[in-house]
Amino acid sequence: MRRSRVIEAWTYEPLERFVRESGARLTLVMTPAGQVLAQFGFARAVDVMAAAALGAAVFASSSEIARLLGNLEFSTLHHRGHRFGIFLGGCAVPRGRLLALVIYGEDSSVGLVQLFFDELVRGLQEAAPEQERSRPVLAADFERELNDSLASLFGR
Amino acid sequence: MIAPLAEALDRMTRVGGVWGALLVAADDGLVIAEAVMEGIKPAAIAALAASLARQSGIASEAAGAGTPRFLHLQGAAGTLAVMSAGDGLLLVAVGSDEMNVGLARLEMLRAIEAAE
Amino acid sequence: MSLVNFTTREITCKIVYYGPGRSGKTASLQYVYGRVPQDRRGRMVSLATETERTLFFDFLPLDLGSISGFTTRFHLYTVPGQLYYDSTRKLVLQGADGVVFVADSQVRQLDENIESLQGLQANLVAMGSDMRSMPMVFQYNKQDLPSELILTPTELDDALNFWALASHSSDALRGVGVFETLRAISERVLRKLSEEAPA
Amino acid sequence: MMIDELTSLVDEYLRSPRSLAFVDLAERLRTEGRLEAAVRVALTGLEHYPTLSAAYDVYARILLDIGDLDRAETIWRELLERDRRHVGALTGLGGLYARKGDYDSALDHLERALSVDPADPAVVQALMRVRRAAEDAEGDATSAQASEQTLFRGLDGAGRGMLLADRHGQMLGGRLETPAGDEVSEPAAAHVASVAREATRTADMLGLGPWLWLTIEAAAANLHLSAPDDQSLLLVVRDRSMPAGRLARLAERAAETARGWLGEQIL
Repeated sequence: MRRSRVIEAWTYEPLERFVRESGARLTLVMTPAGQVLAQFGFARAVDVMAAAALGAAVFASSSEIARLLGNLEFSTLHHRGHRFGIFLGGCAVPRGRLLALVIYGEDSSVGLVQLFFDELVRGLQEAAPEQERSRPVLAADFERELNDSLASLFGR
Repeated sequence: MIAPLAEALDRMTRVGGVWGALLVAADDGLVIAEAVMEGIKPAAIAALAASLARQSGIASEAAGAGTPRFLHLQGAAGTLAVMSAGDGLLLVAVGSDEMNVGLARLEMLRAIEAAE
Repeated sequence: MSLVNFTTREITCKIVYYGPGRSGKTASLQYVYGRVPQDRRGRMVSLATETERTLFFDFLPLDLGSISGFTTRFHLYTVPGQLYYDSTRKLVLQGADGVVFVADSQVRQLDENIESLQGLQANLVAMGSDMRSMPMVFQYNKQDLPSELILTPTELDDALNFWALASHSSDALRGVGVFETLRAISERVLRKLSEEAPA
Repeated sequence: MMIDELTSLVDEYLRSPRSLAFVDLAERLRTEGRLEAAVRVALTGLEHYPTLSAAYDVYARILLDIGDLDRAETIWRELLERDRRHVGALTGLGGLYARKGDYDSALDHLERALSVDPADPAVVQALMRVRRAAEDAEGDATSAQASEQTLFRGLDGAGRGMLLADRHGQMLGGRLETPAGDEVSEPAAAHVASVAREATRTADMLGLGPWLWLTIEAAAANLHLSAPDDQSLLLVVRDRSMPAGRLARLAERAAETARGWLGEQIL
């Protein structure tokens, strides 16, 4: 079973070291809108896209509460369950803000996750590319492919 | 910090060779209270001491020795002492390789009795 | 903001179904969830109250396959309709690449539609966007009800559609018009991507 | 290596030449001895991923097989400058120095690789090969075979309170019984490897220097864990009647005995 799926290659090394040292079960790196950049660990433990969307939502709503309190922002959020703990942390890179959702079990702790999370943030910041040069994305005649794709989705 | 706890940590830091004393939540590996010298990182001590205590506990049970009460990790240039204070708490002392572990251990026992 | 990766050639876009309470936003996603093959979508996440009212959002990830050589994914979200939830609506709207405004065609709901549309405009402005720059389409839902209870699409266009946006009639429970609306908003989102690169 | 595994890698690579599959493909081609193809795949991949350590690691391994030891050494040295715990680079340099006959440097790098990831079978195999080669080179392949039972003879607690394990949690010698007389050698050996790893990391990160030993005072007994050498772990367990200081002294003598016994074993 592949232990990692990396959409952006520069995240691989800092993420691999973090999971090894912290003993986390799964770590997702994503945009504040919940789009996954990289995942490392036992992905079968959770539906990754749903977890990313929910993690981003938790971080968004707690940041909103922080704003209401006049507090700049919570840097990390932690929720300890019976068997698993969830840890959410922000990380600023040249392209903007990223979030990490860490799921850890009984063989780790929030202390270990926090200890090595600071190192992960440094690693991601060092590895992150500058803002990607803007380039046109799709061919002008993309509509045909879009229609075909949607039609097949809906079995039409 | 409630007085007896602060006092107990302060007394631990007076033991020869001690760089810092902490009260740590064992499950979470988080600092509850600390008295450490400049340059000593309490968060790292708490996380690693708690993890070492957990692993040692598993090994001790596996060896039929039961639940650990006190750990003494000796390094070539430093020492870590960890005592279970009950209720998921750990008392931790970190110091040089010259640390008087016997005395640190006594101060920890005194701190636990004072808290009871 | 669309996540475009030129290295692995993947695009992920966020589309938000917005509108007053009970207008058919969640029903539209549930129809899509029911029609799309399992390997082309993720699990549908619904953060709802006990009475099945959307509390925070519904979330449905769709895999559209390869478009112009880019593996394209859409994340569909709905917002809670009740006025009370404006702060959570704002959060869900963050990072949206396109909006479907699901209006309730019933005559007695016109004020709620207008109020919700004004809320959307305010939230978009607060995000540094607006109705002209955000790809958006209207979905006039519940057109299956008796004609005396509902406004016609033309009447709804007059009351709501000040920007001459595309609008589609729908009956979300039976899925009528849902596919066409999703196709319309997908086209607008991707056209915006093909005209100018990501911000 | 199964042919379909290679074809599926080639398919993935051809379908999207920019995907990370090139690292595995280059390594597979190397192990197949198809070094020219391996070099091409590695260099093309490095154009897309100019900073990916895994790609440089496999490229260096290809250069080693080609015989270009100097360039391989340079690449692995640069990887270690960026990450001194890079297992691939440490293992690669181990093989390289062994090939040059410099067994001390080879063992040093392989042992550092093992300290980073004691669970890596490739590193353990490499260590065994190099150690045997070193012994042959010295020409003293005596094959005294001391039996495990005599390992700690004469020491207090021998036969039930002293255990020798490797860094992977597997038994090397000795025996451990609970106060009630149940043998627990295997489980204890398994867990002390994790404790040793945590002790190493804790000592390293808290600036305590290399860890020397760990004593655990537990409800029913005192335990003393130490490392007779960098490949093995010694656990000495005595009931609470033996004070910690005496336990430490006993463990020191047991460690000496263990070192002698290990030296005689042909691993």
